Amino acid sequence: MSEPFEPKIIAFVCTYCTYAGADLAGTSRLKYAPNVRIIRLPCTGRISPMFILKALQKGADGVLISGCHPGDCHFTHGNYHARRRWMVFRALLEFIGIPPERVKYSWISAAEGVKFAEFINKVTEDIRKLGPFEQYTQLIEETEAAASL
Amino acid sequence: MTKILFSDKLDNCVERWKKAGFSVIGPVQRNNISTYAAVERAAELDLGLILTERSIKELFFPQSEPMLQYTIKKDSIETKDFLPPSGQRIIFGARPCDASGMAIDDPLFGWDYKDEYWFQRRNESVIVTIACTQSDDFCMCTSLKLAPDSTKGSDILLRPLENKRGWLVEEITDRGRDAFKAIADIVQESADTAAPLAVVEKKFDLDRSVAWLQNPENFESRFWKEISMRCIGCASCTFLCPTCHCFDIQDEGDTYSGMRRKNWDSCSFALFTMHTSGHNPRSTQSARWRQRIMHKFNYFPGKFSVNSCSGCGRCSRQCPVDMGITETLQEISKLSQ
Amino acid sequence: MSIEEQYRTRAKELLAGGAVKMVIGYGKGTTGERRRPIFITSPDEVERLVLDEACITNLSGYLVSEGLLSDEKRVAVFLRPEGVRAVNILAAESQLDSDQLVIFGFDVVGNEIKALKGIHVEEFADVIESLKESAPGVAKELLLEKIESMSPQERFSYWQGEFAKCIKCYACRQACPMCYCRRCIVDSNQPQWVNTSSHSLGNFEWNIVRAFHLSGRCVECGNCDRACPVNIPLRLINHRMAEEVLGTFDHFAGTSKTQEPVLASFKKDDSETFIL
Amino acid sequence: MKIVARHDEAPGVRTLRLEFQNPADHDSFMETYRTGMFGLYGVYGEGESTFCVASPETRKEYIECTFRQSGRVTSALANADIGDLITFRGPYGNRFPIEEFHGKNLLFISGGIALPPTRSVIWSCLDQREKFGKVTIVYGARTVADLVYKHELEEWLERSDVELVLTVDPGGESPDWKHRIGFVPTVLEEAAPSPDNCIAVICGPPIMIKFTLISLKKLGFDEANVYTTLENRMKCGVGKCGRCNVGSVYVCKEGPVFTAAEVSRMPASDL
Repeated sequence: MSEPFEPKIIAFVCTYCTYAGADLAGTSRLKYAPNVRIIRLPCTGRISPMFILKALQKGADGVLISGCHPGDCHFTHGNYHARRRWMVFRALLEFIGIPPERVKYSWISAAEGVKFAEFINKVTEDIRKLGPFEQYTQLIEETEAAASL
Repeated sequence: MTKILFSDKLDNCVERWKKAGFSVIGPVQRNNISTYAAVERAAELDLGLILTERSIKELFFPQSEPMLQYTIKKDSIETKDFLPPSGQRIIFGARPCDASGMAIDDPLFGWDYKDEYWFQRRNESVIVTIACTQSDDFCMCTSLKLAPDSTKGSDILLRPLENKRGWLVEEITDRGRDAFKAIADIVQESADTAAPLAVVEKKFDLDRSVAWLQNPENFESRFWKEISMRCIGCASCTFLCPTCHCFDIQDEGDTYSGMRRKNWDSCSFALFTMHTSGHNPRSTQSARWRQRIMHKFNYFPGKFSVNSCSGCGRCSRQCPVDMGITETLQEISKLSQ
Repeated sequence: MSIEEQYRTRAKELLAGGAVKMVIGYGKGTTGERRRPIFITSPDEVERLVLDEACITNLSGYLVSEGLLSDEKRVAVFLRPEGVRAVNILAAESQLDSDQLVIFGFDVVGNEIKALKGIHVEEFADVIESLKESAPGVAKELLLEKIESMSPQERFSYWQGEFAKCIKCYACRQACPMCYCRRCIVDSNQPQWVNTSSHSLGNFEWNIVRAFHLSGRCVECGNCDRACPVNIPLRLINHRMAEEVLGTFDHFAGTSKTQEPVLASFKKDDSETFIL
Repeated sequence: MKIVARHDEAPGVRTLRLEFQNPADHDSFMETYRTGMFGLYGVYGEGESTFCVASPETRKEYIECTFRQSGRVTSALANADIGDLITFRGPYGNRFPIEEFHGKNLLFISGGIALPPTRSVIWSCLDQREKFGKVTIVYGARTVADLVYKHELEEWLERSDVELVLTVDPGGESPDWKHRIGFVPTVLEEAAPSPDNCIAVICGPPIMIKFTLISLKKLGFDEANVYTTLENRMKCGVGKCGRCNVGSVYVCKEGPVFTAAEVSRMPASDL
């Protein structure tokens, strides 16, 4: 019997809103899926698409990105820049064949502990349904394989 | 009467070789590129190509070779060495330029430290070469004192028949002879004659060019700047070249586990020679192109008595800006007149 | 007088009068169909210039060669509309001063060579504007349509197969006028974001990264696609991304030398339908 | 290899003392190692870097390397702690022909982070001091802080059988700096050591080597009596990876130690 699939999800969040939101979820004793590893960054503007690629490279089944609502950025417009970048990067990933369900974006403020918990639960459930990201895992495994010829 | 291998029997040969424990590799068209790859049936082979776009080199020296895997434990480091997969293989349908390219690199991988990756693959491969009956504007084997039917590096040389029904078999090495024992009853005696070889025009005077390169004064010639002005500094010439052998050693992984790999590298990259201090001995593209030409026709023959070029012409054929060894040596031939 | 003749005469005048120090144009190549970039510095050499429908390489990348424009002298260059767009982007990204350029504009329509009027980038604004307007209507390549109709898994497999051929020669990067970084992201190793090895994963990552860095900047000159020695259809990715920025942000790369780079600017009401 | 000790020499410059884990490796290394040879030091996951072995052939208990933290590998090496394991390949390359120096005066000239290779020769000679004539060391760095092996410099200053000339580049001196101020070639010319029966060993950045060679020529040194080591970027160390060559000379196999006469036969623009 194989163990049930538990997705490994990496979340890149901004420290001012979503991380505080996660804190609120915690202090409000809301339960949410333990599959997510949170990486805190100063701002969503700091979240380079490289991070998403790195997460996938290291075997993540899904990636979450979250920050302040538009207009609420601590640095006034970091999230506006991020939004454009995600828009483009998302289209690229989709065109390359990375299912959009695997990389999710959201706005979660410091007051939205409930939304945070729900978001995590939903995404975890979605990815659990999708199963492991086998196509990418194959690529990763190949890097540790012996030469074929 | 001579030994003939008829092409309609090729499938039997492939089957026989596979039964004898060989894997069969040959030129194929896959995914919109012509390359050498393992095949199951003769029909997969594309023997009508003048030359595959990718060279035979990657069968002996892959673009990324795993060397070792490490796992870092609390008090120790475990490593696992990688070697190429073992097993005899027949490379059927190589071109003479590709086959000689492999022979050219043997002394390099063999001097001082003997490169296991290279020699294991070399020792387990039988190269069955087919002489060329067609060529294109970029072929230049004759300029390198080789020919469309050179046997250098080949274990068997096949000459296409005039009637196109097969090939005349010339056994070159014992290894080739052994491999052909498995198909001894398929090879027939016949009076068919070989088709005329491709006519490859001589494009430059090699001796004169080499003499020019050997003259230390010409190292600083303005020629290098002029000829390489349009070079964009990519590595497509070096990576497709059957004899270019430069590599990099890279670690990939983290503080727990990972791989150490040997990857192709190229003298056309600025970072190739860059010191940590920022000083770069070959800081301009012209210095890098000079290094490539000098290495192939001056330094390499100085050490191993053979030019590091087999005249396949891939460098010129695919160059995005229409440069290449042919043009450079042609110009040098002119300069030294 | 043919356009080729006109341009040779103009090049001769410019060089003889010292108005430009160099003309970057096309010359004969190894074979009849090939043209190669040439660099003319003396008025006696202008006869080597060739201009015909085989002149397709975008030469604007040479303008950012180290030291070329640093002496503030002027350089003349043969450019198709894509080349002019590339120069606009380079100017917008402060890589060159477009006032130092004298443009020999031309376009290839079918098998015909057409001269484009103008010397400075600004004078080509109308040509570029009309390109932008016609862009959404341009018929899609069959292969692109095929890819778009695939499922994500199929698309992944398709691109994985294509990228598996990559040998990391970086011809795409080197041939691209937009890839001017002194140190490319793959050459930066602290941290090493993208694997330098040319295994499937490394190839996959490299091609994604390059496509992303060209999003909203690519002018679709086709240099990378032609340069690729292993025939990866890079044009498709770049076209898809150009389509995306045009559709989403109404951004057509390289319309003027003051155009804001699409990923370095924003509007408060940018679309965000995908954000939960 | 295991790091048994480490020492900070200057800002960003660190010395590691290394011991082989396997005694057989130790023995075979010591058997082949001669002053001047180099090795490839590495950290798994980061890669390998080439530098000289900074300890002399006369000391057989351990090896030392000194490096400036500047890239990926050197940063990882700098972060490694005592007891950590690092990888090592070597020794590779050729050596300083120290027996040929017997009975001669020695002049060592070095700049900045290039003292480690010189130091290996210096100790090889000082450990058998009686075999050599006068020993002069000219060493300079950009600033006082950048001088490496400060404790050894002090030892050499105190020794009566060694003449040490220290200098820092103009502007790099500290208020209490008692030694010279000026670039190495200039200071060398002022010190004017006699070329008679003298071997010179120089090591430094390419630009320093270039001007020091000119100064030595002025002082009357014969190129055949001047030794230097070329430290090019290397990956394999065994003559295959194709990057370290200067002209037709493969530095990893035919070097890294060359006489100035050999260097002058190499194409200058490839150095």
